[in-house]
Amino acid sequence: MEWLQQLFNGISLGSIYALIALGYTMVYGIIKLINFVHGEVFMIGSFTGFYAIAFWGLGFFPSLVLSMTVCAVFGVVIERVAYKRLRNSTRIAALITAIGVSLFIQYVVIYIRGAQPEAYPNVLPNRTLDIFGIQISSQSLLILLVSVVLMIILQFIVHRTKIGKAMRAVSFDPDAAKLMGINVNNTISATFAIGSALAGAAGVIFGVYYTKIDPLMGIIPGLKAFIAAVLGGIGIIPGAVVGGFVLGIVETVVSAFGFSLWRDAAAFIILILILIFRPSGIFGKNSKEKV
Amino acid sequence: MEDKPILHVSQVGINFGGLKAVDGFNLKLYPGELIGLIGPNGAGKTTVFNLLTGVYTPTEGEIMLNGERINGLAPFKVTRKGISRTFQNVRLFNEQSVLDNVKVAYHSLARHSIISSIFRLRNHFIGEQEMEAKAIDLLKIFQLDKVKDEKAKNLPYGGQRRLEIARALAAGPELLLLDEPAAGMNPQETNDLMELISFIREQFNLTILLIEHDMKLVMGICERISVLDHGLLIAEGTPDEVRNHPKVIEAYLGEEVISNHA
Amino acid sequence: MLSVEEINVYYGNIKALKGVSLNVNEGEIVTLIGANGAGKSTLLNTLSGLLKPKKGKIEYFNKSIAGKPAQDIVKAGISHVPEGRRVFANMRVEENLELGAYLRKDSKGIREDFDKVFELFPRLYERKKQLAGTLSGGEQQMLAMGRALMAKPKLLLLDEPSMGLAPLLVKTIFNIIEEINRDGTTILLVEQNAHMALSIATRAYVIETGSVITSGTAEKLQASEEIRQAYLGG
Amino acid sequence: ACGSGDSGATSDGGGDTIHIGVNMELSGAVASYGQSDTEGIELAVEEINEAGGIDGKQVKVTKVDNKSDAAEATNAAIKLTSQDKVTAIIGAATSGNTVAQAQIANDTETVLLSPSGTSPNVTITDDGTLNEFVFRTSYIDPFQGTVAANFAIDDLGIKNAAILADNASDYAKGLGSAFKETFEAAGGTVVSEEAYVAKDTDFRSTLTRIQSANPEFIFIPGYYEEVGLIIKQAREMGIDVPLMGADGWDSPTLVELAGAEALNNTFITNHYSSEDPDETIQNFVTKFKEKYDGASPNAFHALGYDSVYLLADAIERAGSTESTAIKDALEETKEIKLVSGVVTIDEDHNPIKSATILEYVDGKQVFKTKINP
Amino acid sequence: MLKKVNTFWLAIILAFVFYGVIQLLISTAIINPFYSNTLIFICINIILAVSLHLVIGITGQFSIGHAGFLALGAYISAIMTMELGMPFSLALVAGGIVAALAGLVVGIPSLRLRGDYLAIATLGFAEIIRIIFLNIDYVGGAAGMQVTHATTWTTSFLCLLLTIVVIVNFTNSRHGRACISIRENEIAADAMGINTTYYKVTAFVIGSFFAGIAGGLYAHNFYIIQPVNFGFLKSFDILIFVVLGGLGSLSGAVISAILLTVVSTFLQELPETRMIIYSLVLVMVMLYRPQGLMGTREITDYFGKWKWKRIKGGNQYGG
Ligand SMILES: Nc1ncnc2c1ncn2[C@@H]1O[C@H](COP(=O)(O)OP(=O)(O)OP(=O)(O)O)[C@@H](O)[C@H]1O
Ligand SMILES: Nc1ncnc2c1ncn2[C@@H]1O[C@H](COP(=O)(O)OP(=O)(O)OP(=O)(O)O)[C@@H](O)[C@H]1O
Ligand SMILES: [Mg+2]
Ligand SMILES: [Mg+2]
Repeated sequence: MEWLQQLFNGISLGSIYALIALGYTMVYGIIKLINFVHGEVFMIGSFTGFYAIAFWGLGFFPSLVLSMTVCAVFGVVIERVAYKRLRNSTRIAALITAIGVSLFIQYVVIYIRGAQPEAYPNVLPNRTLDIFGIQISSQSLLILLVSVVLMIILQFIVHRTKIGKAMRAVSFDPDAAKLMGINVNNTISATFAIGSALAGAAGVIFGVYYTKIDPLMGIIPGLKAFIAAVLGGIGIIPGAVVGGFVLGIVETVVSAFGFSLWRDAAAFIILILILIFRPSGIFGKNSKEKV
Repeated sequence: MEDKPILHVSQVGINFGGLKAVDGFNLKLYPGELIGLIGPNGAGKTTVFNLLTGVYTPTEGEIMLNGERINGLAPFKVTRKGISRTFQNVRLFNEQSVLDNVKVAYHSLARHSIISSIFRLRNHFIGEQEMEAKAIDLLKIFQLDKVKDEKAKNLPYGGQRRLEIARALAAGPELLLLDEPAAGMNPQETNDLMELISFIREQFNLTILLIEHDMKLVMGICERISVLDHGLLIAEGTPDEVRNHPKVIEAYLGEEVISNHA
Repeated sequence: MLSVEEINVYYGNIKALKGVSLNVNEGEIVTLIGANGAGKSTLLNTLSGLLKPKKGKIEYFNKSIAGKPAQDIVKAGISHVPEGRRVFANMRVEENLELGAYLRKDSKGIREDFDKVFELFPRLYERKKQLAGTLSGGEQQMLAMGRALMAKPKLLLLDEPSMGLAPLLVKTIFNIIEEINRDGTTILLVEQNAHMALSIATRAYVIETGSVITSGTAEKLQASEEIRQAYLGG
Repeated sequence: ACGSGDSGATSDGGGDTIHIGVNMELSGAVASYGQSDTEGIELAVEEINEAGGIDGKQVKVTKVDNKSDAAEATNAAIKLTSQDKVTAIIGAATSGNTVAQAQIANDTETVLLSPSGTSPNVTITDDGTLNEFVFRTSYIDPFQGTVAANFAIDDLGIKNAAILADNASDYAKGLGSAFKETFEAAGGTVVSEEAYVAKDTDFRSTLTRIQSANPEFIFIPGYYEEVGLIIKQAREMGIDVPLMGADGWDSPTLVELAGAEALNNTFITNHYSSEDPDETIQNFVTKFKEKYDGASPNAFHALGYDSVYLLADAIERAGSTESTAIKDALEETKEIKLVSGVVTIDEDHNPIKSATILEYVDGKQVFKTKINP
Repeated sequence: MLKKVNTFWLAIILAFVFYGVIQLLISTAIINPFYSNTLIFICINIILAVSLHLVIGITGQFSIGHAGFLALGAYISAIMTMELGMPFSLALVAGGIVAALAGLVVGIPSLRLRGDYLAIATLGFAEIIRIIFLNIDYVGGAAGMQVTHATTWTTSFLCLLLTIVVIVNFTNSRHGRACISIRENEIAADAMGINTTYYKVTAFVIGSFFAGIAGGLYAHNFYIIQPVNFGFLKSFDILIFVVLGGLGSLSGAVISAILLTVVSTFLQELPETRMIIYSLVLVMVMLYRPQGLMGTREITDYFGKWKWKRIKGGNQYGG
């Protein structure tokens, strides 16, 4: 029973990672940028939700929508201000910019409100269900559901809709995409809007589920989501979700064996092992460059 | 033709997923020959080069270089054994100077160790100077010595193509593989290229295998031609034989193409 | 339908086009020939909006399109098959073609054009589910052309469509170009294969280090001794 | 107004300000602790200056950010001592970053006072020698651990306990091992010992493990940021045994994080209780709320605040800003009444003060008992 | 050839003159401890930047876990001096060697992984190293290890000089060119007979050796080492030096290490806005000079032809 419980613990942890990794992988897939700012957008989303709930008394769903909207706009602004100029530069320059922007956001927030944590109000009833002797909180079920549904929606958007095809075209060759009549700027903005809205949603859900939020909260989940995305194969939407689950379960199992201190190390070891055998992640096509 | 073949490819094949890109390919090259490999787009010509140079490992068959089996050997080892190549789409070391591009290819001919370079021992200077001198001589042949300090990416397209051949030569091959060397050149430039190829063959004692769609070039300088289609060898022989081979006309040349000399 | 007047185009500080003028009339095949690095691709890229001219006028049906974003130019009916194919390597062949019709709304017409493209290039039909990146060079060229046709252009800009193609295919491609042209598409063709290009073109421009050095009817240029020497290999 | 002072040891000889350096974690991983300490410090300095300063001299503060990084802390200490020539340094919030400055404090003979560095080796080096110029305001880790163990056995009648400690913090580890030692020595059994790493958010798998060991009591040394979540998650999972921690829990945020209900049946050892009607304490709480928009102070705020008064008291008694004099005065500190208790400095430069045990009842800290050292 | 040797020694002599002047200023207390400590910190950061430059800038292997090697060097050397009573110099070398061995291990996945996948793997290695130290009580776990001060201007300068000489000399030889060719086009490098595996691993080994040396200097300069000091944000700091300076430019890495260390040190005065200013500087530089301060150029390229170029074997593109 303990093991079943642990497995479920792992899945619920993993679904949080998956939720954040979705937006990550989305942006990565289109502009090939390891968008470190994603963690900060997530944080902004969380705080937006917090203020909406705690000070304006909005309910869960209105706050969620508000936070997604704020983050979508925020993401587009970041892209336009910080990344657009760098489209034709090396990716590593864009990465450093992303790190810079991410520090900037963290410390502007700290400057404004200090570094102390904030506790999320209880907006969603949380019932603990006892199923076959394992304790399942209704909130973790919700998160699981949300990540899977979002994954399906995203997968549909990217592969079936016109805007999705435009995104993929832009990701491969922006100039050729322009020649198809695709508005590259708008497509990239749309990508950021969607990815950031996802981060915003993740931020609110995270806040509700884990209660504690603070200006530096984006760093670790951001990193974990990045790992999850890589694990699944960066840019691949189902990969992000599976990567998130794998990571969550690995971490939980390691803790369950009593090695909680080695948890992050174990996560990385698994990551490296998987990469050695599947150098482009679990779902990544090991596409050697065609010579 | 009585010599032993320098390269002996027998029954080589490779699959990509379900696709048999090359199937039961045979080829014998004798020292000093200049052979053409032609065929429709997607026939598997570049794939043959990739198999010969170790980029892909054949799923079947055998590749013998001077009597030694080389299938599956890492590309750099194949190069050291004496095969070097150019690429269908130019692959230069863009940010390096023209001179350095060539020096890189002389790498395995030099002997000075990391230690002697780090501590600037005598060997380092001797080795580096030798490389530099050789590289400059080679660039002169290709009329690139004037631009030796330019970055490779700043060369005009024709210059890049020539540099790629020069670089391949610097690796010291017995067998040189050229993948569409005339692509993107106008007829006049192609004429110059033909002369250049003949010249280096003499100068460096090379055996050359080349892929090309420009029939003027292929028919003009190749002694024998192999024709691939759908991964299979469909014809082999002298330019005249191949030109009139019905299968080749059907699959590749089309009617009355020669009069048009594309 | 298209007239270009005195345009200058720069890459940073490098002046790649120096006061180029030309015009294309409806129904024509106009070809641009010139050595490597002459600026032919630069010109096409400017026409299709990938590059912006620093100076000069570009008019299409008497409306200025100089410096307009590429998507507006595509919408106006100019399609560009870029040098080096530029297919979307990580997408299927059919998805590439769909993207060609990105701005079109008439799903029936699109379907018809799909069939037409597959008729022109049966090889693409065989490979429609394959990722474009794993096609051979020639197959990719066909795809690039097919993709441009999906936009149903009035003016098609072709940048070295015969590069790297087997002789049979070169012939096919040129036949297709003529066919497209017969169907009412005007064509501006950049070619290294000057023989072929001049044989199907109505008029031609010769471009050298960023300037037009001569122009005229295709026959006239084919007959010129200088041109033969410089571009047709004697 | 910097005086001569060739070695940087003395300064402000006859000036009218006292220059104090604050070397804190204002950014980086533990910025929230450094910021809290600093807010406490600033409040105290403001009060002192408004009340006319120390011996009539205004206190001037130079804050330096050490980015939660030992190297930067060293750098900052060197800057404060050699550039700014401060009279004393208050900092850092955590033990490691304080240790990183200890050598410099000794070498330049500058008093270094850490508000919240609780590891024993802040004042006593690894090889057992005393850091002459280093002091602290908080009590050291083993003390609270011992107090908690005794309380669990004597007052709660616990026989077997589990420990869940923050392994990334020497504070928590120190508390955990002291608790274990005392608890086992008194006949109790530690049935499960688990650890987590600061900044974790999900403790369910570890809690599941603890749960299966069936402890009657869980000791959770750590900081409120994680502890709040641990308590919340533990209660959700149906773990309803008493939980206990130490001053690291003390923050109003803990109540918000865990929820008032989950906090029932939990205990902490602390320096003081903000509910304590004692005048010093209530005065502090009111002033703090006034200055910081109604925010409630946590233990770090109180310790930062106390550090300034501890130092001010020593300077006053020394009657000089000469650093050896201040150091001597600090060593002789006796029964000074601070927010965090009545403090006497012992020969190891650690404060001797009583620990208060508080129970959380419906989100309020309720005074339980006071244990003297 | 003789001339080349001479200019090499000339540069070395100049470097020692610079060293001597600074040393004099330090011992006469004209440079106060704050400045001399900043100088040492700058040396350490330059060593880190230059060693990572070899891996990323020259060989093109996207490694973002340099702090792991720094940690290894720091801990190993601290164990040597504090626990085993070895002399500092020996400890430095030992730190370097152990880090180099780790570089060998980390180099191996680099054979299979590319780009971002390699990046995350190297980051993972660094975190693993950090977590190992976090869990070893022998080195104090989270509380860290106290280390006596031993790093001086002299030691850090000598290490810095050694690092630069070795990496410059390596870069400007056939070996360095081989590494650059891997960065430029791995397939072509392979086809030209370069053993890409060997050179990628070599770059990792040399790079991590010097990061290890930097670790030893670091540990013995800052009194205490703790696992938290070697997190991935530290790796990012080093990465920032390299990219901000200009990928592929050694002098760029040096300049930006100096610049950022100085900026960061002086921003201590503005604790509240420090990180905001720092990150703004970072973003602005990247936006307006995405190729980095120096691009791929070397400072010597601006000096005309007479000086370093000679030492570098007449090659201006190599660095
Ligand atoms: N890595 C690969 N994965 C999948 N298919 C491949 C791969 N490499 C080549 N192919 C397929 O193998 C076939 C042969 O390709 P190849 O590049 O050898 O053709 P080619 O004869 O050189 O043609 P071209 O003249 O156009 O260059 C093509 O159909 C191509 O799609
Ligand atoms: N992105 C660029 N940056 C800088 N210079 C460029 C760039 N693209 C082209 N050039 C330069 O502009 C000039 C014209 O190039 P363009 O590609 O238009 O020539 P082209 O006539 O199409 O040649 P080709 O036959 O080789 O395709 C050349 O000198 C080229 O080096
Ligand atoms: Mg090919
Ligand atoms: Mg062109």
